[in-house]
Amino acid sequence: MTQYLIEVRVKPRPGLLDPQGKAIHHALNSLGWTGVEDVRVGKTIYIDIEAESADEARTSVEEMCRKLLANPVTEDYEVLVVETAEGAAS
Amino acid sequence: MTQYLIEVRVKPRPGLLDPQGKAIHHALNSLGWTGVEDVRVGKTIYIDIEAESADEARTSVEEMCRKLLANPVTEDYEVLVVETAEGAAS
Amino acid sequence: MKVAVITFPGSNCDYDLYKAAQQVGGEASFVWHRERGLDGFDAVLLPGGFSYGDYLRPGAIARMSPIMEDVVAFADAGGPVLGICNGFQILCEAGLLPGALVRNDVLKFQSHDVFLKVERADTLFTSAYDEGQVVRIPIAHGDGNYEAERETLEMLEEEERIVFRYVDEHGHAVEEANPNGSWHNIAGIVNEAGNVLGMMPHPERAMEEILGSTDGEGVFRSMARSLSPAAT
Amino acid sequence: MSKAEGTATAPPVAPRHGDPEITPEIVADHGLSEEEYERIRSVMGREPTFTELGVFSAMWSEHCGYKNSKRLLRLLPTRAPWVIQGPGENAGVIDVGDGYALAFKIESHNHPSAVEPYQGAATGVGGILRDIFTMGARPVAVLDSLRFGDLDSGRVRYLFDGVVKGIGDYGNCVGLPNIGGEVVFDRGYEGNPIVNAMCLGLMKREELITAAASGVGNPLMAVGARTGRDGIHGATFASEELSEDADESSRPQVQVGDPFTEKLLLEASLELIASGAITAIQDMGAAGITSSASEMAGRGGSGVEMEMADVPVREEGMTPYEILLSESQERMLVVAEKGREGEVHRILEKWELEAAVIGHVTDDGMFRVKENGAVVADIPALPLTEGCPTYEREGIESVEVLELRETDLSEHLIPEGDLTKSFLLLLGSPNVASKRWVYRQYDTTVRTNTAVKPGGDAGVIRIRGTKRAVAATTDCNGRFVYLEPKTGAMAAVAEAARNLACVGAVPTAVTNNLNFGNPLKPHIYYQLREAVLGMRDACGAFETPVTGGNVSLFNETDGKAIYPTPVIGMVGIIDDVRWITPHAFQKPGDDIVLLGRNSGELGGAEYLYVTAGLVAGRPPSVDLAAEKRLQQAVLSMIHRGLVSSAHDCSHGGLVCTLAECALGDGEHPLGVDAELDEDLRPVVSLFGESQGRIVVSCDPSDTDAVLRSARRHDVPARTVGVVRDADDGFTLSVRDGSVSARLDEMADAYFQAIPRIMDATPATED
Ligand SMILES: Nc1ncnc2c1ncn2[C@@H]1O[C@H](COP(=O)(O)OP(=O)(O)O)[C@@H](O)[C@H]1O
Ligand SMILES: [Mg+2]
Repeated sequence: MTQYLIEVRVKPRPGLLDPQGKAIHHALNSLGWTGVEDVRVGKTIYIDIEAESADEARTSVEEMCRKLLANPVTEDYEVLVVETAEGAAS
Repeated sequence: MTQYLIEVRVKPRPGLLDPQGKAIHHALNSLGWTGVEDVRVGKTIYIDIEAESADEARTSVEEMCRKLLANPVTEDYEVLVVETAEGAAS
Repeated sequence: MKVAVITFPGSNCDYDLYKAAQQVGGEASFVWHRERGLDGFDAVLLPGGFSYGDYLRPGAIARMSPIMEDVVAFADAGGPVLGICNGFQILCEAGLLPGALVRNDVLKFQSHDVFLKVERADTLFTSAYDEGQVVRIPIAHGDGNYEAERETLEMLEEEERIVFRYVDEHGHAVEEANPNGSWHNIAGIVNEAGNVLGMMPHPERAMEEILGSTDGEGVFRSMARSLSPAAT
Repeated sequence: MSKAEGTATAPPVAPRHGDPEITPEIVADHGLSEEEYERIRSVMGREPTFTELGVFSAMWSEHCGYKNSKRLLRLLPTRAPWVIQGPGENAGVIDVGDGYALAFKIESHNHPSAVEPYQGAATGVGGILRDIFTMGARPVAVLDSLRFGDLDSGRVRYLFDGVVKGIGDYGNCVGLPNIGGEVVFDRGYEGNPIVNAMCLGLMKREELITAAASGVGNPLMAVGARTGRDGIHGATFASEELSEDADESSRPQVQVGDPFTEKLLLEASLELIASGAITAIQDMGAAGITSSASEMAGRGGSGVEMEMADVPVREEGMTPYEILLSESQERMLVVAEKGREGEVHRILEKWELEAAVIGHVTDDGMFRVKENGAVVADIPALPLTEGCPTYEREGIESVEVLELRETDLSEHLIPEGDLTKSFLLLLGSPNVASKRWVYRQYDTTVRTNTAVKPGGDAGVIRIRGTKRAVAATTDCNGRFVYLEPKTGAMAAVAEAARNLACVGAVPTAVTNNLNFGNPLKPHIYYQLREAVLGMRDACGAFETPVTGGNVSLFNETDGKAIYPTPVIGMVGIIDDVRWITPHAFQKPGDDIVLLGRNSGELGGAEYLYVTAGLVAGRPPSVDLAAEKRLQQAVLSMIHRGLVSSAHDCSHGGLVCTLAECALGDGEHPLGVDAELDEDLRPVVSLFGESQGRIVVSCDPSDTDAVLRSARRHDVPARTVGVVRDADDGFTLSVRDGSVSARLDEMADAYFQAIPRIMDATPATED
């Protein structure tokens, strides 16, 4: 068993209103950062998981996404295997 | 002026509690993913910004972080220049 | 007592505070967050609600409002500032109070009455209470979990700056009485000088029998008493 | 009016480049029948353009056009001296005295919530709030009426969890107290949840404003959020041509709510109305700009002309079709007074809201849409809003239901195991158990007017500066309606009125939400018709006219319809806040008096569902006259200060009602020692759900007065026991049986049932 750090990046789906991004964008503009064209907010979930292989780790996290971590209707997600206990990986 | 896509990754500071991460960890375990050792939840803010250079873009976003985007008491942050209108960058 | 109730976009307890101040004989006026200047006011109230929708972090965007410069100046000059719920969050974001309020540990909005112990009856916000008095006041928040670095937390205890604590009926600060996971059951704290109070519970919602409790009135009567002896 | 009808046909409009040919397929894809399409052609006097077809399909949809329900709705009583605004506006309005008027309305978001529970429910709340403040009223409270499948399914828990969070987050952020509602769990709603939200708003009578476009030349302004590609209907294959970029993902199936923007809209709208700078304002709800603009034109008997290029959009390259049909949230359409646009802009700018002039009011009765100057739609407004064909369908009761109703329940009369077990089982059934897990996620005290919070028989909001208060409740037992639609609907109205009477309010008016299956099926249309007839009779008997509501049809999954669920939202008036009465027992030593009679009915009872998974039998009968007498009796007792508590008897039968009176909100439980000598089987006595019963408690010195008052109102009444200390426990004995339990085990069953399920097992999406 090796330990993997997996990153799940969850983003609001394109076309959907992102009220939080909108509010931050508005705030940045009124604070004088006029160069800001758009702001979107997503969440990133960092998971330490024990698995036989990077693939196994990825597969189970992908299932977690479908079941729990991401909302298929409003969010897109991406699963990245960032590093193993031994160091950086795919 | 070029357009840059900047990614701000905001994470709960180590040591401070992360109720969301804790809850997800608990949920995953009780759904049978016993291999999960730890879960932390952060947010990622995607900013499209007009700037003269990648460095300029980075600098102003770093200022946004200090002023608004992250709370130094509870959060750490990291600023990544992901891509320019022309394509991937540092 | 002339009090300013600051209204931010998304504030929704501003009117309740306005009424509370009036009930104790105060003279209240709303100050829109884009206005400037707080001259002539004896106290400043930051209301509860969801300024800017609590987007990004509760209070994070509101604290950038123009009026906040004046609030900070007002506080630095020793003027009394009371922040309730979102107001407390704004005060922390603005650095007028230490620490931060993060998501309730239960991850659910908590709306119900709680018991609070008045740990300090010698502040200008609590003089109408007895030290150790247990009061019943509603809470309604999703981010009331008080957080700070260890040193800060210990300093707060050391300097006795914890004014309200969540307790059970009998005044014990037990875990079951803690609705949000706040460190040491913190419900409200003051700044070092004692002129800035932030609290999550809503005393302005406990001012009349018909609303279920009058225990919150003490906060406003205390202020009225110390700011305009004539008023009460 | 006459002018509008005068323009029988529409001037020619050149087809817009890129729009698809109109083929029978496209027409069908727009949910229009051949007859309806013919009707459109005769209205237009020509073939409609693609854009025009989209507009018709939206306005003549079930949601906006009430094709299958309008004729039935006409049967409902809608008038009374205190009704200021009946059906036809954004919300109904009644007079509540002291110069105040109450606007109230219920609306459904069933389908969106089934797709995405959190956003679906949240945007449902947003929509109903806008219906209230566009009348000029300040929203003061919300209620939510919810139904889901059984909680043993992970998907159901996911829906339940998300819907509650969505309703909470939205209402909490806007700053409205939730004062009540219902939550029902039954396999009949599996996969097809019901999410109905009700809102109450207060205003000074003179502040009432209605949504009729008037004043030729007055500018039409789009206010609030930008228009995106949210919830656009229309044929999917046609959608390819809809937008320059054919990226499907940019056409989301759900709308995302922004309660923060809603709060700004609310404040800005009330300020606009007060300023007098506007003549009309309406929510861009279902069918967006299309319905708001055409309804305004229709109501005003005038016309409108709009330029799509001037509509603030969220995305590039949106076509007129998309802009007209978008259902993006938190948008309003405002008719400003010509020359006062500046004022309007100033107010909106203060609230940091966007606004754009997108057109103006005309006098030619046409609904005209331009794109960069070129006309793309030109439709007679009145036929568009009023001309939707309406249908009377065939209705036949299903044999299946008929058989269920005739089921012989005698075998269930013999309790398997002991009665106390069944009692605790019932107390812990999510349908009977405390809904605290739900309403503790809702702000109930903001605005400092909440006199009775969720948990009682009805929520109560006091009217500051007066002695008065308004009470509100939502009710419906879908099982009863399923088993016998007319009786069930009457029961829903009766229970609502009873709940109001119990808190000390005089039942005054009704809004309703008809949640049904597919009305094209005879047995569903039968349910719909019978339910409306039941509502008509009951609302007539209680003098509670229907001032509005909403219809949600086609609530089916895999051809299986939900229970017919006509949710009744009823409001009542309390002239003196001192009359407000709690449902829980107040002090040991008080006598417990039962008003009304158990008619020995077990049909449709929760007991059958919990012990045998059965929904069968004849639902409890409803004697409207007796109900009315009962409500008047309890009201006069309350007004005379005779009773310490009053609680309506419903889910779980008398024993559960007594348990609720004993437990209260859990803080100061009290004991009960009661005996019921009815000539009925124990199960029926304890768990039967006969209508028309109220449990009151009173100081022994008042008991005689209470009994006499009941007699004077010709209401059966008898003392059934006394309130005791919690330590004395809870006992109710009936003929050949008894139930007795400790308060702590009861409290555990009652308060922990839902938390135990929801907090233990994570709610997953599949
Ligand atoms: N079940 C009903 N009973 C009485 N009136 C109804 C019912 N359903 C809808 N109405 C009325 O029809 C009008 C249009 O309904 P609806 O389209 O739901 O309003 P909105 O456009 O605000 O959603 C409203 O005035 C509403 O009150
Ligand atoms: Mg509407």
